[in-house]
Amino acid sequence: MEKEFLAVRSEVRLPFKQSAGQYLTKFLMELRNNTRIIGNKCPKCGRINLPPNIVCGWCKIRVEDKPENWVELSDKGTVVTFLEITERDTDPLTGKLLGRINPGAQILLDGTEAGRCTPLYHILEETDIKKIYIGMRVQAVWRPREERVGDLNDILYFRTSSDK
Amino acid sequence: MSERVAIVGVGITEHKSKWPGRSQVEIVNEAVQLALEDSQLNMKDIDATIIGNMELFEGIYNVDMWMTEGDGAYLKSGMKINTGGTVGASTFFTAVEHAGSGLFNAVLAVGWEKQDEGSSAYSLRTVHENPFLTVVAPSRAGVGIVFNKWAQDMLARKSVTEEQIAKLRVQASENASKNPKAHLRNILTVEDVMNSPFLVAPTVRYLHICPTSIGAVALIIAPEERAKKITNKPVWVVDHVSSHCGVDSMYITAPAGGGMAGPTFWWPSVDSIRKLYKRNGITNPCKQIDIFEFYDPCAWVLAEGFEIMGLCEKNQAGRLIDSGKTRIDGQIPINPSGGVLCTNAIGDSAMMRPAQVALQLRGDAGDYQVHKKVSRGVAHGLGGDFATACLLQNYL
Amino acid sequence: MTNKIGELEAFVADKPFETWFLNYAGAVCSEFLAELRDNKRILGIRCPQCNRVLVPARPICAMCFRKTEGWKEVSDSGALVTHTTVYHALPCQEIEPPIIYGIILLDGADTGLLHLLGEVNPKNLNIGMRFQAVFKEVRKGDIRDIKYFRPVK
Amino acid sequence: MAKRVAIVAAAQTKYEQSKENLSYEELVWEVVEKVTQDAGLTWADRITNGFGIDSIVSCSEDYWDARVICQFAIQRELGAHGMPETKVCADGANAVYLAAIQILSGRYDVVLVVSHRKESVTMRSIIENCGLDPIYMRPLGLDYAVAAAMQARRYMFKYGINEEQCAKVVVKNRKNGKNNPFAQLHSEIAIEDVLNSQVLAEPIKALDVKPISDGACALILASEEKARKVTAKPVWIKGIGNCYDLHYLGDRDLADCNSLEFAAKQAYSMAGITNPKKDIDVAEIFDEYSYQELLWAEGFGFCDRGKGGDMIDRDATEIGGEIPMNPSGGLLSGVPSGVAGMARVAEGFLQLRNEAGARQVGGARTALTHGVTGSCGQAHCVIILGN
Repeated sequence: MEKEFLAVRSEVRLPFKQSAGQYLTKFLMELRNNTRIIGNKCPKCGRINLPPNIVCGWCKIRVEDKPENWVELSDKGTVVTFLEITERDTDPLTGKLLGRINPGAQILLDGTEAGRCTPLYHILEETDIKKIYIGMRVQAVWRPREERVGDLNDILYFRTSSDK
Repeated sequence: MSERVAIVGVGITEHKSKWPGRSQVEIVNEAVQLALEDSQLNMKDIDATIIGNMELFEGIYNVDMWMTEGDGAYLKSGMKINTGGTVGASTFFTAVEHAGSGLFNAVLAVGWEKQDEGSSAYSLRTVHENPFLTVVAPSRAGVGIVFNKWAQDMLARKSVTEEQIAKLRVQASENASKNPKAHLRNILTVEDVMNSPFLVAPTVRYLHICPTSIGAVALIIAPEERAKKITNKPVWVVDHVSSHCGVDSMYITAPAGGGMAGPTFWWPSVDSIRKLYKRNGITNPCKQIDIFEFYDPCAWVLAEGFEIMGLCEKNQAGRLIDSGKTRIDGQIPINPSGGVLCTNAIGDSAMMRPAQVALQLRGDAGDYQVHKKVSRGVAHGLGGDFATACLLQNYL
Repeated sequence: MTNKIGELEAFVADKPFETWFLNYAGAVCSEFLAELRDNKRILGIRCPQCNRVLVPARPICAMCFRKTEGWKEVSDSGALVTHTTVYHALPCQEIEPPIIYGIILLDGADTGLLHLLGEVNPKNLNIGMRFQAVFKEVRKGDIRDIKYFRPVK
Repeated sequence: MAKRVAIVAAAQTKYEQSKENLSYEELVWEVVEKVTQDAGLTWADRITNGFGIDSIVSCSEDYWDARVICQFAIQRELGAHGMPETKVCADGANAVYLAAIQILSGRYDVVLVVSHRKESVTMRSIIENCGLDPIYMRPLGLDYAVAAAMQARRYMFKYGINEEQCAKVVVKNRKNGKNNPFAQLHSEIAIEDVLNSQVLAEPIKALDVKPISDGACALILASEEKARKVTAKPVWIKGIGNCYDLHYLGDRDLADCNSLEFAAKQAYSMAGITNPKKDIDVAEIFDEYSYQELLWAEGFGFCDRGKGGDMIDRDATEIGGEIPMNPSGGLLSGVPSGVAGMARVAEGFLQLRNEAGARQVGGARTALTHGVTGSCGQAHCVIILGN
């Protein structure tokens, strides 16, 4: 007789409250209230944290809450990397498909330099991956004020733009 | 190290994708028994047990507690380590440090994963997820997204072609077919690889990516005097280095792999390999190192690894692949075990690298023993923005 | 940008971690659980070194680091080693409070079995009291195939 | 020990019921910034001459942060760029243990140790349920508190300890906690308050359990040579020991604590301690539940088996008593689990530097600190400090 192997199935539903903390909350409030993307700049090396963070990972020092350390970044930029995930994940408990399917891209916002500012990761309006290329110019499309809740989805997506 | 230490026992279980007949305790126990047999030690001779595992994959909080039912830790010292993809290496290093502290005679390190026990894809995506910043479709593709960035970069600077990557994957499959403990052991063709569907377009295909495996690795590590008594084939752990990138927000940049440090995900590998070479006077790795085990979750990463480890000039990875030098019978054999590409039980993957180097340096690798004479090897580990490297020798 | 760091009321997201796990019992534990289901029998297994009978059965004697071998049926009743009564709901337990847990040393076993206690007033619980297993009607090969232990009448 | 290892600085946040306004990053940076400034040290890659932190040991649990490899979220705050970092998934005392091992091994000279936890963000019972074996114990729905209650019951039965004695532990520790600016709870309570508090799992009542708490703790350890360069008051790690017991709750007699005795024996023998009653001046021990301070005291050899209750009855563990225990107020005054063992070491450090303020034990020269991982004290870690 074939030996029978048993298993115990369990479902874990762990409630979890994640705090955005001070620096990220400020970033999210700017998104929601003013459609502005802000970062903070290390007073020592000048690199920009996006989203803003309490520490500069390079210099290992605190980036203080001083007006000169806050920078407003453009909502236009250039595609650095792009991708299309061909298989979406499902919710492990319900089996429902998750997430949006648009191609994603890492976008270096205007006025920042590669290696000096974290690129922003977002999805693109363009769904045909063959039309996307590195160096492509894009611009944020914001949700209307009443739909903005203070998360990165307050930007609907980045639209291909013709300006250089 | 104030005290020199050596690997004196290696235990590797079979690896497969489903293993309903075994509990985690039994799989861990098997690896430990194999390592004890290999070193001809008894559990009584072991005085500390270091455990490595990604607990959210199987869902056991403080899993070292339950594992005492199979790892022999009862009334012994020990702790549990988790550093992500590198957990096996970090666990091994922790055991090495224990053995080198002068407080222990023999230390056991165990790493395992049983990925049929949970949704590791769901768990894994929490690494990058911040509820305020998540816009990308959460996906089983997981870190495949990272490799896309890696691949696009290599293609842009003409280091490799997709065909060369496929050749590399075929080479890994040929190596794994000779390794009885490997998970994927079927030999692939270049067409198989090039025709497999995309996981992440436009570069990463299913056959570029490592499998999700079940299995365990155990190593026994002992300080010098003890090691010499235990075995006549000790493998000395000469040095170990690890490094984080640690400059970017994981949330936003990680999905695409690469932020302020430029290529976030290979910077730590570059940094740790560079430091390892520098600390040990290695200026010409092709000549000074005989064998490499590189942590290759994706074929593109392995190709990049050739450059990172200094085995070829920048942008020459493709030519090195074509030359055949990295094959089992080549001059600079890399991943003769088949690598992570063919066997990936995450908690043991980074411990498998030094384990495989140790087997090669002892001459005990059987069918996949490299043809050249080997006495010095490098084992690498990778996970998230962290990487590890260690130098092993079969002489002092 | 007048919002001052340190004085903001931070945004907080309620985002549960929700997933499933399927933990395999392995060869020895599967046999123990199947025996509960099929024959309402509680099996122990012996350690060849210390000769203890482990209940519930486990593949390895953790004390001796020896593979266990040799099944031995133990009694479905035994003496209470310790107990507790929980007066609030437990998130991982469906039954309503009070929920009573106990460890019972079954006759013939050398280790205690952890389980729920039932049909007993918590006020009357005493260490050493005799308890007997009550099996569920529908059994699935799970430690919960024993509904609870009740006082031996 | 061939080499000597010292603690050169310690930092704790104030422990609070909820730190909802801070992210993990901000919570961790608070202690990392403070401990590096206190030690006058920075990371080894930030300086051109001299030395700095060359290894990081973090201590957290993926379950509590609901994130796989949760320490990846705090790499910048740990100063991990270009650095080795190892996460210990256990009580914080084990992270201190590993840091000491790393220095003893000669591989590293200066190690930063950091632990954080927010207990307020999730549900403790579910996580602890997941810490029990998934085949035989977890399906029964219990958590560590239920297991602890069974241990308390067994301990009381076997050695005649009573609930009043346990309550006295709470009263003493809450009184001590009043003098600890880091402690969460600053109010004194009476024995009746404890005895009349809501019964959670008999015999454990609401006030017998440590409160839900958020916070972080950090230490810097250094080799003797480096320690002497940064501080005139190093606190030496004299002995370390840790040990596992059996997992399944029915396998061991819960009234005993074999693994603690073993861990203590290791630490004592390293530290050259032959008579702990006499040689230890102050003990900071893991009192997640009130009965544990009594039971662990026995395991440490502070009194004979079953005599933990006598110690509290004759006020031996008060500040000024034979062996003052938890002058900081202990876990019962509010410290998150996981951070707790590291916080015990930090408190021991302050005692031996004579910097413990109103909770100072006069003339303390040797301190015992302690952490527990798992249910019913399955794994213990003991660290002996000396000045």
